[in-house]
Amino acid sequence: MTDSVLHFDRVAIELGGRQILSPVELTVKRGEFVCVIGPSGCGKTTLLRAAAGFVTPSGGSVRRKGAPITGPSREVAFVFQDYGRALLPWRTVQANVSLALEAANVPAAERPARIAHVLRTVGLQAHAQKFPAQLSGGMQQRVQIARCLAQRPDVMLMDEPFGALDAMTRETLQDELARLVREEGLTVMFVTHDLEEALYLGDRVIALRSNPTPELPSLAALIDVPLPQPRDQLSTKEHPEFLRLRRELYHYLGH
Amino acid sequence: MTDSVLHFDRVAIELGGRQILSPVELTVKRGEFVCVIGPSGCGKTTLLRAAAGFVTPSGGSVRRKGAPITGPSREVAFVFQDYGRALLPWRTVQANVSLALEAANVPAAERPARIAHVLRTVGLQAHAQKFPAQLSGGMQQRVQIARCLAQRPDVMLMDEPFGALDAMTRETLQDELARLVREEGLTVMFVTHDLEEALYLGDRVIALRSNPTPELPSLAALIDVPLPQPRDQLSTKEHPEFLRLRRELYHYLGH
Amino acid sequence: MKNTHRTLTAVGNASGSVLVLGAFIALWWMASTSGWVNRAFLPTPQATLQSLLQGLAGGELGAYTWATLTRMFSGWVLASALGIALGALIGSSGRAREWIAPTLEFIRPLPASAVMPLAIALFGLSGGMVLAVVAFGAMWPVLLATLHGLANVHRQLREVSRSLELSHLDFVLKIGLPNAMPDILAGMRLSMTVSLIVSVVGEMIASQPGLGQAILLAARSFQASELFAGIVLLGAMGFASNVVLALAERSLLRWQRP
Amino acid sequence: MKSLAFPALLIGALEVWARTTGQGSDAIAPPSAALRAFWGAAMDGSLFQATAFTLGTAALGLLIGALGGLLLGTLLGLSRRAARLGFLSVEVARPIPSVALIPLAMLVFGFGLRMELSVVAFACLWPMLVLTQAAVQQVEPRLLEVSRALELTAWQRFAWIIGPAIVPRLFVALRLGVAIALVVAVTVEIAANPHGMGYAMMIAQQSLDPALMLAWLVWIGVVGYLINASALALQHRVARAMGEQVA
Amino acid sequence: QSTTKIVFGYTAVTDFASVFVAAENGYFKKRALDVELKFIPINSTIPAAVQADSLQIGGPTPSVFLQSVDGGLDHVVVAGAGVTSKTITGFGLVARAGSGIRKAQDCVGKKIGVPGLGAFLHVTFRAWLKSQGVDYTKVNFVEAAFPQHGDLLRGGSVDAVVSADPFMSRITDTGVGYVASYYSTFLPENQPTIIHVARRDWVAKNPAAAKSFREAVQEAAAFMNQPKNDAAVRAAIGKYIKLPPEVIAKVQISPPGPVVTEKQLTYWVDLMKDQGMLKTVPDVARLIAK
Ligand SMILES: Nc1ncnc2c1ncn2[C@@H]1O[C@H](COP(=O)(O)OP(=O)(O)OP(=O)(O)O)[C@@H](O)[C@H]1O
Ligand SMILES: Nc1ncnc2c1ncn2[C@@H]1O[C@H](COP(=O)(O)OP(=O)(O)OP(=O)(O)O)[C@@H](O)[C@H]1O
Ligand SMILES: [Mg+2]
Ligand SMILES: [Mg+2]
Repeated sequence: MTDSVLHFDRVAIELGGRQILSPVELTVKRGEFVCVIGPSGCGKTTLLRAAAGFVTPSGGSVRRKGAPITGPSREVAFVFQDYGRALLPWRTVQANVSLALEAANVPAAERPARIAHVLRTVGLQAHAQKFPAQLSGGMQQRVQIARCLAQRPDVMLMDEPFGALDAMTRETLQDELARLVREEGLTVMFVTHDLEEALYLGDRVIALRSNPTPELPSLAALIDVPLPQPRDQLSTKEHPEFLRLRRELYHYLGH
Repeated sequence: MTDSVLHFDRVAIELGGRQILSPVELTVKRGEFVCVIGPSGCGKTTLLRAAAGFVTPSGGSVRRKGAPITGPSREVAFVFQDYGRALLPWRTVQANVSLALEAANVPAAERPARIAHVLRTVGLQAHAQKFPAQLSGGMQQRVQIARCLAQRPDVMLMDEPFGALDAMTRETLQDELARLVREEGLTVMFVTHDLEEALYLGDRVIALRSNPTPELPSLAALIDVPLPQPRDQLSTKEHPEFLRLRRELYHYLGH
Repeated sequence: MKNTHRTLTAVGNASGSVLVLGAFIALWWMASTSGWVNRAFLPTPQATLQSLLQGLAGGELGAYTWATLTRMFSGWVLASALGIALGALIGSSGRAREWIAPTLEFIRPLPASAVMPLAIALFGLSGGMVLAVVAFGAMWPVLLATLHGLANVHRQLREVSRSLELSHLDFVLKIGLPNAMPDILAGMRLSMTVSLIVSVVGEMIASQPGLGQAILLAARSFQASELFAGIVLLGAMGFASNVVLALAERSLLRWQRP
Repeated sequence: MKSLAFPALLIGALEVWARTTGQGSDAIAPPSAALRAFWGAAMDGSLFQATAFTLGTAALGLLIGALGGLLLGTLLGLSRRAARLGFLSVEVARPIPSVALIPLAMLVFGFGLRMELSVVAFACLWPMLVLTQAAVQQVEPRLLEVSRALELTAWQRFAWIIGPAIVPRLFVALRLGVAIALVVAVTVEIAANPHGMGYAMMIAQQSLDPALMLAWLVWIGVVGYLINASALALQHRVARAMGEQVA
Repeated sequence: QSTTKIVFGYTAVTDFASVFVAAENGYFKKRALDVELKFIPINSTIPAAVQADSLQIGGPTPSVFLQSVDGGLDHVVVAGAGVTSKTITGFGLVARAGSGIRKAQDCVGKKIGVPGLGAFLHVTFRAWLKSQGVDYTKVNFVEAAFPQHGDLLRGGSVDAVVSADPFMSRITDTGVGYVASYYSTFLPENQPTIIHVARRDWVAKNPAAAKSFREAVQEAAAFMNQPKNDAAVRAAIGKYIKLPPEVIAKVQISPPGPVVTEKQLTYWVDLMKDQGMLKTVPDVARLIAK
């Protein structure tokens, strides 16, 4: 399994004395796009945090490229759900993005061009000089995404990254993300509440369940999405397979 | 116009020297449900903040029940977009909800029942004793909604209140909210990015535009939603009028 | 138009501020002239002003003020540098915390007035010794603020730094200290005052020329108006230096309330 | 153990210095002699009496000063107008060294508790004010909006929102305040008030007993250290009760 | 007859011996005075304490007293403690070994430590310099407490100190310095070194108590003047000034001067005016309680 980028090896997690995730077994391959869905509070964020090395599983282990994860790495970017708190309030938009470049010791001369580029990608070129407190919620979220893109990671762990974005901005960023995965072999784990988004972006979708028991483990379903690549906002979403999968997922989620 | 609850009288707003909202003229009637949509950063939050009295318009005025707004009132509840920051981190879930009751001088004896009731409404009865830091994003958002419900306001100003919720929880809360509006005459202004949500909940939907000019003012569209009440997750969303309006809105948003 | 408006409000604020101070001075005037407090200890504002002008005209008071000012300022710069550096060290390294924090906590409550005789015995009666005591005495607000700011970086920012694999130093420089900045600046404002106070105490005890000695001699010879002239000068000095600091603070903390 | 390395080194150096170069000094004695002197003071009870007086006065003075600072600081932190109006007066009064007020306090109150209290309270007022003001200005603006939306009264806003939010920073202020109160109390006793630890130290100095003087000095440090340690312990307890959101 | 309560403030000098003796021998008690002796570390705080009624009577040096009067305090002299004497070699100018200071002229341009700027030793030392034809403004005076004198000389921070026993003899014993001049022996005799003062309104209200206090001190002075009582006097001193016994046994005791005259005060007024320490000329006659 040389192309396994992330491997969840019977990962179980306890928080505050409660079992949040019962053993999860999952392998994510290079260039794969895995979407995670599930009810509020079921442990999606927790799963991603384990993949990033922020929490240590109480059982099992997470491996990246075969080696057990001991802590966060710069090759793994994390887009936090709570975007407001993930930015440095004392740095402007561009300086916030710059942080990722500084961390990677990118020479100062190269930074402006790279910053400008990612800011254009997320549509914030006009707001480079603003402080986070001067931005709308969706703009803050995009700054965070820009920082993660600037990091040029191998793996992106994205926790509801497009949650605060309007439909149009969201679609633009979805397509941009899909392009990066295709062209640069980026591996993505992507938490979302939007079933259509999960199906549109994912090669696979995993559904988690709240309050797992040995009989009903965390991993409620693991669905392959055999839709053709590259996908397209209009045709893909009208594809019969898309509609079928959407209905299927809808039922998994308790309807 | 005795039943005008909120009246935006040529409201214009400047922030940081930039014109965010060009004159907006709008009347919201008692029991009405108005949804606000628009691209990220167009001023939806700002419009709601003006309605709540957190910002003073640079031009025009907002009137509530005929009187100009001088500041926030307990009769108006505000659900903030950045839920993580709007909770008191040192209070448990139930104590956070209790804040609204304490503010309204509800006798201590009555509080537990009312708290339990709103927590049940948002599905957090099992987490009453947790601190915000121990909750998932969606759960924090629901605590905030619970606090606003406990407040028993006349007007609810909701800024992407269901943004971090999974489809099922979201639908439950949508229906709960619609019921409150119908049964208790609650008036709601509701910002969302989800067109379907806007159409499903709203009596009217207003679409805002970024960077308004005198020729292209902030208020890009004002659409009546003549769908029958009460609405229903299945039938309403398949109603031909629903689908037509959805397409119409989709175009307003730049597609 | 907007500019004139802004200037007008600024003038309004300044005059309001002056009025409040004027009210306090009026209170002082009433207390001293009505004889609630013996004139030998609380002189009238007029007498104070007269002593002040006389002292300044004689040139002596001006020289003292300058001496104290330079002592305070160099002590403050030293104290701030020392406080931030030690605070960053202790706040970010468990080992440093184990080795030196308890010693510092032990030294902290020792009054300069009690330590000074010891310092004089060990290091002699020199300006350098006083400066060291000033720097040492005034660094605590900055040190504690730095510690607090470092310890209270929001969990999520910590995780951002971990996921970017920021080096320890980078974390301190780019996240820890900026996060502590509002606290550090408040600490530095305090530190400036403490530095002035310890300078004055140092001048009193270690017999160095300056306002402290002038005040001490005035107090000892029961020249209340001269004592108060010194105090007024100290107040003016503290005020002037704090205005500068407040301006710096406003531009450094622009992000807080944009 | 490691924490004792530096003090041990210092004490060792002092012992050597006092027994060689510094022999015959009237200001410094070897630490070993100081220990013996300390034992004597502990046995005859003067230690505890003096410590109790100084600590009691420092605590009471701190309480008064802290309450004033808390009140004023909150006011100035919340209202920009109050901050602007008060700025001049606060900044002019703040740098007045408390020692310069000793003669005045002495005249008004004479020897004893009240004069020391007044000077200690004055000295503690300003740091508490500045730090409270800074802390209040850093309260999450969103929470202040919540309090406005709920139309909380000024008192409720303070008790429910601002108070708890500034608790972590107040502990910093408290720890500073404790040291300042102790320092000023001892200074007042050294300079004028014939009570407490500072006075005891002065007596030791004037009766040519540098060992006892050093013992007092170290004892003051120890007392301060213990108080600080208990303030830290309290801080951790409070933090835990508040959901551990403070470090 | 009811007793009058008096809190009396003293400092750690032997000039207060007459008061100690009066207290020990019951001279106060037999005059219906209940005198509580309170040790005050710093002489210059005494007038303020008297003004605040923390002390009813206190013993400042004449210079402190006159400056307090100059500053506006309405105090009067009730009695006197010690006076100067040519036989006293208990204080003097101590120079650092190797400094070469021998006479007044040598002090020019040097750094000299005094226990208090403007205090007794400083004023009298300047008076001596002047009497020797030396311009004292050319001497660099710094303030340093007695116990530090030895260390400062050793460290070279100062060239000489104006010190007093027992510190003086400790310095000479260790060889750090030598006595350059017992300058006090050049000063006029029988000038007060410490005087007992009280608030004028207190004296007006308690004329009998003030008078009794003076009489008690006078009786004690008579007791002290008898050489056979030396041991008892030293015991009384040892009780109130906590000095090592060997120091008490050796220390020189200033002769008592229980009654202060206008002439004596005038000496001080002139001295201080000469050194620019007074703003106004006090009416000496009004300053002494009858
Ligand atoms: N520090 C903690 N202590 C105790 N319990 C915690 C802690 N952090 C999270 N939890 C619990 O773990 C569960 C899963 O949280 P998680 O944040 O992973 O949910 P989620 O699936 O991301 O939900 P959402 O969609 O609402 O963000 C929640 O029930 C939460 O209460
Ligand atoms: N304090 C401020 N100073 C300057 N500009 C501000 C400030 N607050 C908001 N803005 C600007 O106002 C505009 C509107 O912000 P607002 O938060 O109302 O947007 P929004 O429609 O709610 O967007 P989103 O959907 O992303 O939350 C943004 O372009 C933002 O940059
Ligand atoms: Mg989550
Ligand atoms: Mg918004």
